[in-house]
Amino acid sequence: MKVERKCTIVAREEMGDAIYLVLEAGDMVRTSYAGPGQFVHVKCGEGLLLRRPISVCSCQEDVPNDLIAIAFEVRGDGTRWLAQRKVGDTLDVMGLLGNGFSIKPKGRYLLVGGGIGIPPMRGCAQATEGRSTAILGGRSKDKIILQSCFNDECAKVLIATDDGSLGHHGFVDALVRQELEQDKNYDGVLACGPKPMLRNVANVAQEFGIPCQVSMEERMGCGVGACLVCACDMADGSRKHVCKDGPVFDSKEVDWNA
Amino acid sequence: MKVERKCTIVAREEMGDAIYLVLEAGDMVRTSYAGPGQFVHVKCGEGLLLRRPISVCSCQEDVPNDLIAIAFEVRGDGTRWLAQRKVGDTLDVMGLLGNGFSIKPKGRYLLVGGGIGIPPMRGCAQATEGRSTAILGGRSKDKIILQSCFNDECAKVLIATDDGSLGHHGFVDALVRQELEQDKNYDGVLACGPKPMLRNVANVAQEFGIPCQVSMEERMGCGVGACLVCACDMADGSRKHVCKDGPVFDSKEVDWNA
Amino acid sequence: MPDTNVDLSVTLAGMTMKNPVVVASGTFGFGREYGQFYDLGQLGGICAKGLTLNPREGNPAPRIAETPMGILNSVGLQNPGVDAFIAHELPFLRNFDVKVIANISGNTPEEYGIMCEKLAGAGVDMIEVNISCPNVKAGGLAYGTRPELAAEVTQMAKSHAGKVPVMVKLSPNVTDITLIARAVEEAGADAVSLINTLRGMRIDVNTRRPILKMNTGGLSGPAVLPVAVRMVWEVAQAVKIPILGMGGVSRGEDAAQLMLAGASAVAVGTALFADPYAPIKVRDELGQIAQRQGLTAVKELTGQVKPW
Amino acid sequence: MPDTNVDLSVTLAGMTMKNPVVVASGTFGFGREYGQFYDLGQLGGICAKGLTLNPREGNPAPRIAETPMGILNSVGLQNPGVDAFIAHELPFLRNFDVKVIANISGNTPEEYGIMCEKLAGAGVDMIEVNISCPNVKAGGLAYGTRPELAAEVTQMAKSHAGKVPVMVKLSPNVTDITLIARAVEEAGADAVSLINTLRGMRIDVNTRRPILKMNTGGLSGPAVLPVAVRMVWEVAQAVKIPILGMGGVSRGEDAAQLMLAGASAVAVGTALFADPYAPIKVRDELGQIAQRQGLTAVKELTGQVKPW
Ligand SMILES: Cc1cc2nc3c(=O)[nH]c(=O)nc-3n(C[C@H](O)[C@H](O)[C@H](O)COP(=O)(O)OP(=O)(O)OC[C@H]3O[C@@H](n4cnc5c(N)ncnc54)[C@H](O)[C@@H]3O)c2cc1C
Ligand SMILES: Cc1cc2nc3c(=O)[nH]c(=O)nc-3n(C[C@H](O)[C@H](O)[C@H](O)COP(=O)(O)OP(=O)(O)OC[C@H]3O[C@@H](n4cnc5c(N)ncnc54)[C@H](O)[C@@H]3O)c2cc1C
Ligand SMILES: Cc1cc2nc3c(=O)[nH]c(=O)nc-3n(C[C@H](O)[C@H](O)[C@H](O)COP(=O)(O)O)c2cc1C
Ligand SMILES: Cc1cc2nc3c(=O)[nH]c(=O)nc-3n(C[C@H](O)[C@H](O)[C@H](O)COP(=O)(O)O)c2cc1C
Ligand code: FES
Ligand code: FES
Repeated sequence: MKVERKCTIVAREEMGDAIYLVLEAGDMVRTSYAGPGQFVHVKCGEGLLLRRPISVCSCQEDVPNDLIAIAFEVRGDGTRWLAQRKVGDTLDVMGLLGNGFSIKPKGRYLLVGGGIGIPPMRGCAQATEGRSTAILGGRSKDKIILQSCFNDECAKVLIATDDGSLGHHGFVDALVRQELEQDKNYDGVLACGPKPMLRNVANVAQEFGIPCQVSMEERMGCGVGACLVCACDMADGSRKHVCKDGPVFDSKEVDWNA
Repeated sequence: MKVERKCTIVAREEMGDAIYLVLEAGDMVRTSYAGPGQFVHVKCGEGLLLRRPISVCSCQEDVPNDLIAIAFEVRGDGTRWLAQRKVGDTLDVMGLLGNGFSIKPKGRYLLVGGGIGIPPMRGCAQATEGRSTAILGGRSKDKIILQSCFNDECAKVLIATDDGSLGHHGFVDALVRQELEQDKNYDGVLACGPKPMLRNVANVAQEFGIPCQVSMEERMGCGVGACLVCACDMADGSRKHVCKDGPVFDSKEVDWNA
Repeated sequence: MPDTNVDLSVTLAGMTMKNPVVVASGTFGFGREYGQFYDLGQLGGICAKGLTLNPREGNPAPRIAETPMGILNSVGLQNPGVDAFIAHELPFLRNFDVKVIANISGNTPEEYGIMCEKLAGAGVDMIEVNISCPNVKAGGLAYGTRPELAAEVTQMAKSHAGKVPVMVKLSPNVTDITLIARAVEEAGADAVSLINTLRGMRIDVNTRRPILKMNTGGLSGPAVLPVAVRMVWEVAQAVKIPILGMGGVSRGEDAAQLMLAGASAVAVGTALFADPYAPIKVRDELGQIAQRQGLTAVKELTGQVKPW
Repeated sequence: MPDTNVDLSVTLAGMTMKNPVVVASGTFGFGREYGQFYDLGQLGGICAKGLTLNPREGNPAPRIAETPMGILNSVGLQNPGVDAFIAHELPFLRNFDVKVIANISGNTPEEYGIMCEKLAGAGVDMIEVNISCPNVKAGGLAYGTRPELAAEVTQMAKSHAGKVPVMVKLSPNVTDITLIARAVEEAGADAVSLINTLRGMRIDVNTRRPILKMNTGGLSGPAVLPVAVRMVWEVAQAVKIPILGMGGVSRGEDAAQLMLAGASAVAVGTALFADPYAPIKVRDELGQIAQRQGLTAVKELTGQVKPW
């Protein structure tokens, strides 16, 4: 049986504009982990009806409580409420939900994270045990969070910023192209970030004939596949659902013109 | 200019089923005190639109902050929220609102409080500086709160309980009758409590030809006289408003059959 | 299980449910997802996701927006079609001791007829005829807002549903809901359910775009509860057929209000999104309210409001 | 005063206000009470408490109930009558640099006419014709729900209001609000205001009594905002006359939504009860939103929603 749990915040850190929280999550990881890229559905106070979906940054089974880390930016009422929680407060969390990235045993991937899409890639870095390359992008250098973790957990880390304040001056897809040109041995590209970035990354991967998985966002209701609000248009004209069929999709499945 | 203020809770006590709070209220008493029997209009959290009216139990000018005490019982969502506040929390309070009891200089009154209508009579006891008699009633002895204060601040204190667990076994109006028979020198009866009690007290006062003022309750919106929702039917067929014209009315004005 | 001695069972148009709490159509899919949280047999009934004759992909996203104590949705009847429901979903639902109510929307009265025939044949416990879905331009709105059209659809459904009771779901976006309720009662409806969603809109002030891709959508959740209570009360006075009340129920007290106003059973929808266990909690709290009031059965609440 | 350089002034049917924030009729009395909290000149306009030809005591209490993010009221037009308003209240309001909008309800078209004549003679800035108050059985509801009656009242009002602009206040309790809006536009209305309250009910489950002594009442507050935005948007597309938008506004963003949907100005009502300063805050936040968007004037928001 799936459950919704009260999770205690055991650590909280501010990283630039992002808030990073570590939660004690009972047996949530043990019972529902299905690869990096899943999300949790978090109740943000009594005043807001809808839960907010937040990707898992990293998670681990632990005793007595599994641990999950999330990172988010304040975008509106819900994330504002969440940002005000303190260590020791409890959150009402449903999870782990959805399908994560599929990773081959011993696979080696190009991990692409943009802005607040960076944290979810950390789970991919950990799952691929140092074999992957991370390409992290953001508007400016303060948006590049968790860089030292990626340094530890990846074979290589490349950075791009829109304003050139760190690493490559420009978008991540340029670095993806550069990396795929140099190295033909990736098993795939895994990406999380704003939709225009995902589209560009997917295009580059397709050019190089390399599989690409992307984590999509859509406004959600139930978070479990029952209400059908979180539709994502597929290339074949059908509609899948981000919460249940995703959030991770094969980039070729997605209708990028929707 | 009237204002709404953030008031810090500086003391909190549980008295039977009632919660007693002391608030630091800036210059609220200095600027808007108009006799005992006024009320404050308290915001009970973000989730509830309407403020809750609570009578002032006692208040005093003080430096730097005036102090007001209120006492209430949990009746629903708002008072439940209020009951959970702790010392150091702040409340959003409008006040002091409405018209209190009119008290003649050197007047000597019979103060009648029933249940959670007891606390507001304390302000009357203090204003009449030990000259008054208090008659306090409730369902059972744990409903008779603040008794020691009334002992200190009144010439005499009589108690009635519905179940006979303290004092007279029966209703307060029997004690009012008894007291008015024995002592013809009261300047009036001042009463606060449930409407049936007020009606009975008003009837007894009328029998004895002695002026009676009662504190009425009605569901409120604005609390200041603008929205006209808190109508109280008058004997002459008109409608007055509890928040602005009251909460204290001359008992002869009130239509007791409404 | 509720910790009271109160009899929770209710009967709605001849269909007896073990408790009066149903889940609202479109908020619970076909039960598979929330079935991972609890035994579906704990519910009184399940109104399945709205079906159409042919499969539909529904409207483009975003399909949901949050409003004060409410949500707007514009799903637009995404569903696999009535045949797929009968082949794949109904057998799954039949694993549980729960009443199954199919919810249908058609583009023409004939489509309603065909669907009723199929569903009656497949043995659903009740058919809920949605004449009120405000999201589909073709027909949806019109049937629910005009008495004569509502009656036509009802007749067609009844004449094809055999012994399966037909419940017509009413739209709140009307001047006088009792006119529609009376029309469907006269046309033979066995029950009515209400309210469907109120039409609303939310605009992102920064992008200046409506949040929903369809611009407007249906409002549900606690915000609409007082409208639902009022309409159930009005309809209860206007018709003799039983009522499934819904709209904003998230706690036992809300359900009790709808029952007192005249509902024989209640549905819980939007509240699920905040709390997957909401229907179970509503059921338990309803039992507690009945017990506190000294009732032996929850059904004693129905219609017992004492107007001034 | 707002700390922005944005021009806040707006014009509604020829009446220019220093800012677009008006207080909604019935929630602000005749200004005396909230005038103890701040200078009434900070507001764009004041819709005074609804007036009738003769004084009225309104409905019995309780007249208010709380609902999720909303309230129900059943005040029922308690007021001292139009003559007393002109004699005692209007002179007080004239002390402030604020537009005064009288709000009137009649039992017959003739009564509307008489009131308009008196108010125009007394020199109010605008007359808001309430054809939608759901609380008064005599006439109130019917005018607002039938286009031909709404038009009749509008014509009568216009022909007695002289140069004073007439704004007709629409009820949301209708199947199609654009029909009424078009009817009153054709009948000569200079503006429309919307929405009035949605009809609702709340029941005390313990006493089994409706909380309101009138059983039902009008729903207002944040709960209704999405319905208000939708209706303002629909009406803006249906008519050319300007719109005063209201229903659930409690912050600048809400006001911006109504303006983007098509309102030239907005009214704040129920939000006052939680926060007496709500209209001032709405004004300031609206200015900030306009400034953030790089506008030079708040009025640039009106009607600028970009539907999908
Ligand atoms: C699968 C998934 C994973 C996500 N992971 C992260 C993450 O790791 N870190 C992070 O900062 N953000 C993440 N987001 C985005 C995050 O959900 C939104 O920023 C958040 O919901 C905004 O809520 P709010 O109340 O602050 O904003 P508001 O704008 O006030 O929210 C109003 C409503 O819109 C919804 N909404 C607004 N923006 C989005 C959005 N971009 N996606 C989905 N719903 C939205 C809200 O959930 C809410 O229902 C993720 C979204 C999805 C779908
Ligand atoms: C002038 C005045 C003075 C009061 N003084 C006190 C006091 O000193 N101590 C005390 O315990 N109570 C007092 N009350 C009653 C108190 O206001 C209610 O118990 C309280 O509002 C209940 O709120 P709730 O959210 O807990 O209940 P709910 O039933 O959830 O409240 C729902 C709505 O109804 C209103 N309401 C419910 N009961 C009453 C009531 N009896 N009177 C007015 N509004 C009501 C609430 O304010 C709220 O708007 C006073 C009431 C008035 C009018
Ligand atoms: C996401 C969503 C989808 C819905 N889909 C349907 C549907 O397919 N058929 C239908 O009759 N009602 C549908 N409804 C309306 C609900 O069944 C219900 O009438 C309404 O939401 C009010 O109840 P609530 O406030 O408890 O949600 C839907 C509601 C929501 C929120
Ligand atoms: C207590 C109260 C009294 C009202 N009285 C009137 C009235 O006299 N005339 C009128 O046209 N509208 C009246 N209304 C409706 C409001 O003017 C407004 O249309 C409605 O409340 C929606 O706005 P809000 O959500 O900001 O309150 C009243 C509303 C309330 C809450
Ligand atoms: S959020 Fe309900 S189906 Fe995805
Ligand atoms: S509460 Fe508004 S007039 Fe009394």
